[in-house]
Amino acid sequence: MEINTTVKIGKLILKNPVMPASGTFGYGLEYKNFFNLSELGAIVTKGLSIIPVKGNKPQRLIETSSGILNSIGLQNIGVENFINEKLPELKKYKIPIIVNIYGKTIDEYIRVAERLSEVNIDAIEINISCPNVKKGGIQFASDKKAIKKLLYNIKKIYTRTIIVKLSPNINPVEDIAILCEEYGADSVSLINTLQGLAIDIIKRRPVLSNIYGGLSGPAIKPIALAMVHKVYKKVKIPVIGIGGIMTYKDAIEFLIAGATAIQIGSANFRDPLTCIKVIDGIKNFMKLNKIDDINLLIGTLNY
Amino acid sequence: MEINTTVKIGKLILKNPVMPASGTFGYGLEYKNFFNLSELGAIVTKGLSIIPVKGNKPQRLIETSSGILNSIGLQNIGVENFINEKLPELKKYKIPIIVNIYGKTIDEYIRVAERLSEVNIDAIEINISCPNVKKGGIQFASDKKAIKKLLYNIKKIYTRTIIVKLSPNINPVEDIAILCEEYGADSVSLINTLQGLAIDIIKRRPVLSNIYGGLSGPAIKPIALAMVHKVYKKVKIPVIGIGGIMTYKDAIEFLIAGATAIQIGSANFRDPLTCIKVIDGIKNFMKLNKIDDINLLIGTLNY
Amino acid sequence: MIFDSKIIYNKKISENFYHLKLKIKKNLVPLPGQFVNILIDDSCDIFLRRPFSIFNYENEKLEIVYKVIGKATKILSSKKKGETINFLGFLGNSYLDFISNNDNTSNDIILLGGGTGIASLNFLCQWLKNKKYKFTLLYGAKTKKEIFFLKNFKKFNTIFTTDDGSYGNKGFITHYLEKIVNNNSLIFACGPEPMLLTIKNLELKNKIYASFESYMGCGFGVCLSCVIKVKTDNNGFEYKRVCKEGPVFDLNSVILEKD
Amino acid sequence: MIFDSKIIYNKKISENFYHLKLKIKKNLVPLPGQFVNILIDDSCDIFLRRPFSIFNYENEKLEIVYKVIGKATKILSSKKKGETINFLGFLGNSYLDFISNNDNTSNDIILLGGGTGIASLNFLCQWLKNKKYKFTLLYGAKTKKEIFFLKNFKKFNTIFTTDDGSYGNKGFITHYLEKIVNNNSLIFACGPEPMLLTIKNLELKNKIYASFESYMGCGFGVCLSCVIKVKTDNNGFEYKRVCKEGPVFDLNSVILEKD
Ligand SMILES: Cc1cc2nc3c(=O)[nH]c(=O)nc-3n(C[C@H](O)[C@H](O)[C@H](O)COP(=O)(O)OP(=O)(O)OC[C@H]3O[C@@H](n4cnc5c(N)ncnc54)[C@H](O)[C@@H]3O)c2cc1C
Ligand SMILES: Cc1cc2nc3c(=O)[nH]c(=O)nc-3n(C[C@H](O)[C@H](O)[C@H](O)COP(=O)(O)OP(=O)(O)OC[C@H]3O[C@@H](n4cnc5c(N)ncnc54)[C@H](O)[C@@H]3O)c2cc1C
Ligand SMILES: Cc1cc2nc3c(=O)[nH]c(=O)nc-3n(C[C@H](O)[C@H](O)[C@H](O)COP(=O)(O)O)c2cc1C
Ligand SMILES: Cc1cc2nc3c(=O)[nH]c(=O)nc-3n(C[C@H](O)[C@H](O)[C@H](O)COP(=O)(O)O)c2cc1C
Ligand code: FES
Ligand code: FES
Repeated sequence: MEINTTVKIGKLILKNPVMPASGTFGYGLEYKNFFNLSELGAIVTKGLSIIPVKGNKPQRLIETSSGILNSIGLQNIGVENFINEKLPELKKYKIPIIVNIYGKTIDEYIRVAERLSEVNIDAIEINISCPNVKKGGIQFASDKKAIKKLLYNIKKIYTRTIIVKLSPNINPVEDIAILCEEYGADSVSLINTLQGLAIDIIKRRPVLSNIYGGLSGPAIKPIALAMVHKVYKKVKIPVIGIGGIMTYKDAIEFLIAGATAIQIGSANFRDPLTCIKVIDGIKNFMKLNKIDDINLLIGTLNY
Repeated sequence: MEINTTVKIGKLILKNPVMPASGTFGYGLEYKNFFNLSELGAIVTKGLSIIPVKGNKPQRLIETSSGILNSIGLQNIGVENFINEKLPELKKYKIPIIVNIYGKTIDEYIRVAERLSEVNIDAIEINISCPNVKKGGIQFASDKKAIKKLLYNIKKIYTRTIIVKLSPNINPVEDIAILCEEYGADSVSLINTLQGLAIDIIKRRPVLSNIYGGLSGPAIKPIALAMVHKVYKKVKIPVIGIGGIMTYKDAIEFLIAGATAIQIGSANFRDPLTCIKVIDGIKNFMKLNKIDDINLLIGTLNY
Repeated sequence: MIFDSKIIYNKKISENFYHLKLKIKKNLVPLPGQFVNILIDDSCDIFLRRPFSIFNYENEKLEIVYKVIGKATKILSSKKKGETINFLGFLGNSYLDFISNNDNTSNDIILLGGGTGIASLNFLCQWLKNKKYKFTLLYGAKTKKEIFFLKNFKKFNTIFTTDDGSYGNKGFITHYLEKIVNNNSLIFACGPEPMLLTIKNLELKNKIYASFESYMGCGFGVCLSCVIKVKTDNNGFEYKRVCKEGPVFDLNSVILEKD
Repeated sequence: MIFDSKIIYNKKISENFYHLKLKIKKNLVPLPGQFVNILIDDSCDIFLRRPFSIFNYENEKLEIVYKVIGKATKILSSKKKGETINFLGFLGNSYLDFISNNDNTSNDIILLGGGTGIASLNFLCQWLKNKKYKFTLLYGAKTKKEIFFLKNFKKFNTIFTTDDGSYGNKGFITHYLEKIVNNNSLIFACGPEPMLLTIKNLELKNKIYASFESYMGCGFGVCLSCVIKVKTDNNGFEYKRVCKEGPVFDLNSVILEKD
């Protein structure tokens, strides 16, 4: 049986709906020892900022029940180094490159997007789960005015595909998704990590030096799936589903819930082949169940 | 070493800070075959409404990674049957009885509280994670006006301890906690379950007949702990910590984060002796670490 | 009650079916129809216990028979002799709640079982045999392969049927039920819901008691996840707990999904 | 690279210490100082892999030595001969990156190890011995009980010290380091951070390379959880990955927690 796994996100065409989630795939190249990167639907980079960022003091990560809590602090090499040192090699894989971006101020976001508009990448994913320094550290994710301004300005300078990555810590997440659609985002991706805490009971200190961290992994899958489905019902732009995906079954749950594509995060740490196994698993599932086009799965939840 | 594990929640005195979470302990009596109920800090009943409620169609529960998703639909025998059939036997155990209550309208909440004010129970825990029928199904938890009205009226008729149980689906949860404090709640307990979804990929239907369910269990512990700590920093009334507690270590994390007492939910299903084991574990921990008063642990997180 | 019991053996008895035997130290005796709720693993990955009917109990030895269908049963099948199994028991009501003393003279008792449902009926057969009741067992399976403990069941008055005729009669057991039932027959059934629905649709006048399965959160009555619809007098229904008021219910009082 | 390797044995060698030997089929050879990242369990309860230094590699057989300290190492210790272990390897840099060809003529090499840190140094000892380098191993432990593979380490030029004097010299190895070090000594260390700090505080002029441990999310450079502070030219610092740029760093370039 011929099966079609191609999906569209804005102007992007993905040959399959599976990509890594930002921050769990480095700048892509670290995985080339494990598999052929051109098999992926797309590559999503670690979050990039206008200048390099050192990140938080360790301890930055801790295992929790069926998940991990992290506060890496968005350490990255900066957009300029990415363009010079990583992009040329990444381009060789001939698959869409999505660059995750963030800033501490609206202006910083705009500057990263501007710089990226000058090079050959396919999409930007705007991470709005970041503290807005100018607003005293309130997350952009909860600041509707800031999001509007962000999108309005980025649209003017960046004309390829724009994805906004939503925070699950803001409720209701649908409202922010609707806002993004209204202000011209081509897609929304969700969820980023959920705020969490772990405590060392002997030292009576947070395990992570940054106190709070972000929870990810299979533990959060049901929460992510609910949010994806709720957003899917409210917007017309494609939704990218993220959160706790470990197997092709998880991925298909997200597709049925309404995700046009999915991202795999923490699972890559456990098994660096996860993305590839999920792609194969989806194809097998489609064959077994005689579904010849993946678009016939997307958003088909009956209730 | 003599150790003191007594804590105070409003007018309630608990000989230890451990109690079961509502909805996971029935009306208390189902556990008497497993252990002596008088060992508990208190008993918390299944959520009671003014008239008996049938609950949702099955399937009502599904296991997830390190957790469970449920949509029981608040099935209960109603406050009158509870008073007649369960309360007399429960009273024999000579420990505080906390009755969890809910309603579909503000008036229903008030009527349950009023009826309970006439009998000998020690506290009510008001579950505000319920759809407000009059407001078209919006949760009370997100409706500040409704919460004010609820508390204002209940305070007038119910003069013993009032605990408000907060929903983690509303953000920021601190705002609601502050509101409850301001309107006279003696304590807040958190968290209730997080909204989640699970999908049967063959039938393409939600696994739970109610579509969405509430996620609980160890999976949510880091999220619950973060919320408890954030609320603790903002209010003066005692906080009751709930979410994913399985062992005494988990319980102590919550105490250090700022909880004066804790509730154990889903873990009771896995091991009906969990509450007792946690009580013993806390005492041993205190002895080993030479902490002679549990109040010296509460809210001692350094950072 | 919570048990920590040593495994005497845990044997594969046919494709995907296992037979687990445990040593019981506590002074507590189960009744036919009751079940146990097993803690599968220390890891929280399998958060809930898993319920299994009692296949037999004799001389402080408890037996269950289970089919490997998912991750919990797979892990269970890897447990070895000498390891300890933690379970809650003995849970639920019993078939015996519906058998009166004069049933062994006035009635023919008919038992119908399919799939893993046969497990709880075996224990009932043993009991009926010991008490010298007259009974017939109708044992249905898809193929001969899926019939386990053939020899054991041959000891009783058993009619075998397989969907494909590879052993015993060909066809469905409900068909043979119609053939042998009489006005006095007292009927017990345990099997998949479609089988129970077919029995119900025969609209027999007899008393029929069936054992139900449902998704269980606790197994001892506190979570209210395992409920099924049971008719009430006023033409309405209420939700009853399979783990507490059940698993054995009067079949005609239960409102099945596809009713 | 991802390996699926059969266990040749997994033996208890002293209180809480185990020795695991695996059959390697792939055509890939590890270097002293490198490590593997082991998938402990199918269950997601232990979500992350766990890193372990390579204790030895010979004839397609890989060895690690580990201490049981928590849930992952406990499960690892229960694995039996014939079972398969999935791991990523061979990860990180190597001590050899800091040894030049003329070190075997011009220098005395000193190795210091404590606790499980001795594991990676053993592999280095084997290599140095094969290549006929001159070296001394300082092996420190709390008590005689915590010294493992005593016989093995006796083969090398080893000075043993125990905190309580129950074997070898009494005291800390850093004390003996001061005694034997000379201007040309090239030093390699692996052990708990307090030991490394003490060495650093001796303010020796020698080149000292130490292997670090840190909490690892991935082990292959993508999560940025395992970083430590490394000095930069401009008097500042940058975070470097223990799993990728490390685990072996120039000790004096690393800013330790309590520095
Ligand atoms: C009262 C009762 C008695 C039973 N007796 C037997 C028996 O004697 N022999 C036998 O082989 N099986 C019996 N079962 C079924 C058995 O419990 C399931 O096969 C087992 O739980 C499957 O677990 P799993 O992880 O391998 O499968 P999973 O992959 O987790 O699930 C597969 C299916 O198993 C069932 N299941 C899973 N978890 C539960 C749960 N917590 N409660 C109830 N059902 C669940 C569901 O139908 C689910 O769709 C009985 C069930 C009940 C309710
Ligand atoms: C490069 C490297 C090499 C190592 N080599 C050895 C060795 O040869 N022999 C040996 O016995 N041990 C070695 N360790 C330590 C070993 O990884 C831990 O003992 C093990 O992870 C403990 O797991 P646990 O679940 O049993 O303990 P847990 O109860 O989970 O944790 C106890 C402690 O183990 C450490 N730990 C837990 N998870 C991780 C993780 N993902 N990454 C790093 N550390 C963790 C932490 O310090 C933690 O506080 C090495 C660690 C690193 C980073
Ligand atoms: C270690 C780590 C680093 C992350 N870094 C980023 C980041 O830089 N930008 C971003 O948008 N999301 C980041 N995330 C969030 C993930 O992309 C993803 O949204 C989240 O982990 C949920 O997916 P998962 O459950 O599959 O891991 C990070 C997650 C982890 C675990
Ligand atoms: C099956 C089930 C039923 C519940 N019913 C109620 C309820 O009636 N009222 C209520 O306030 N909370 C109810 N809860 C929420 C729990 O009291 C608790 O807040 C939540 O499960 C988180 O704690 P845990 O992770 O320890 O389970 C229920 C939870 C479960 C799992
Ligand atoms: S399984 Fe919990 S009430 Fe029946
Ligand atoms: S452990 Fe992930 S980068 Fe080092």
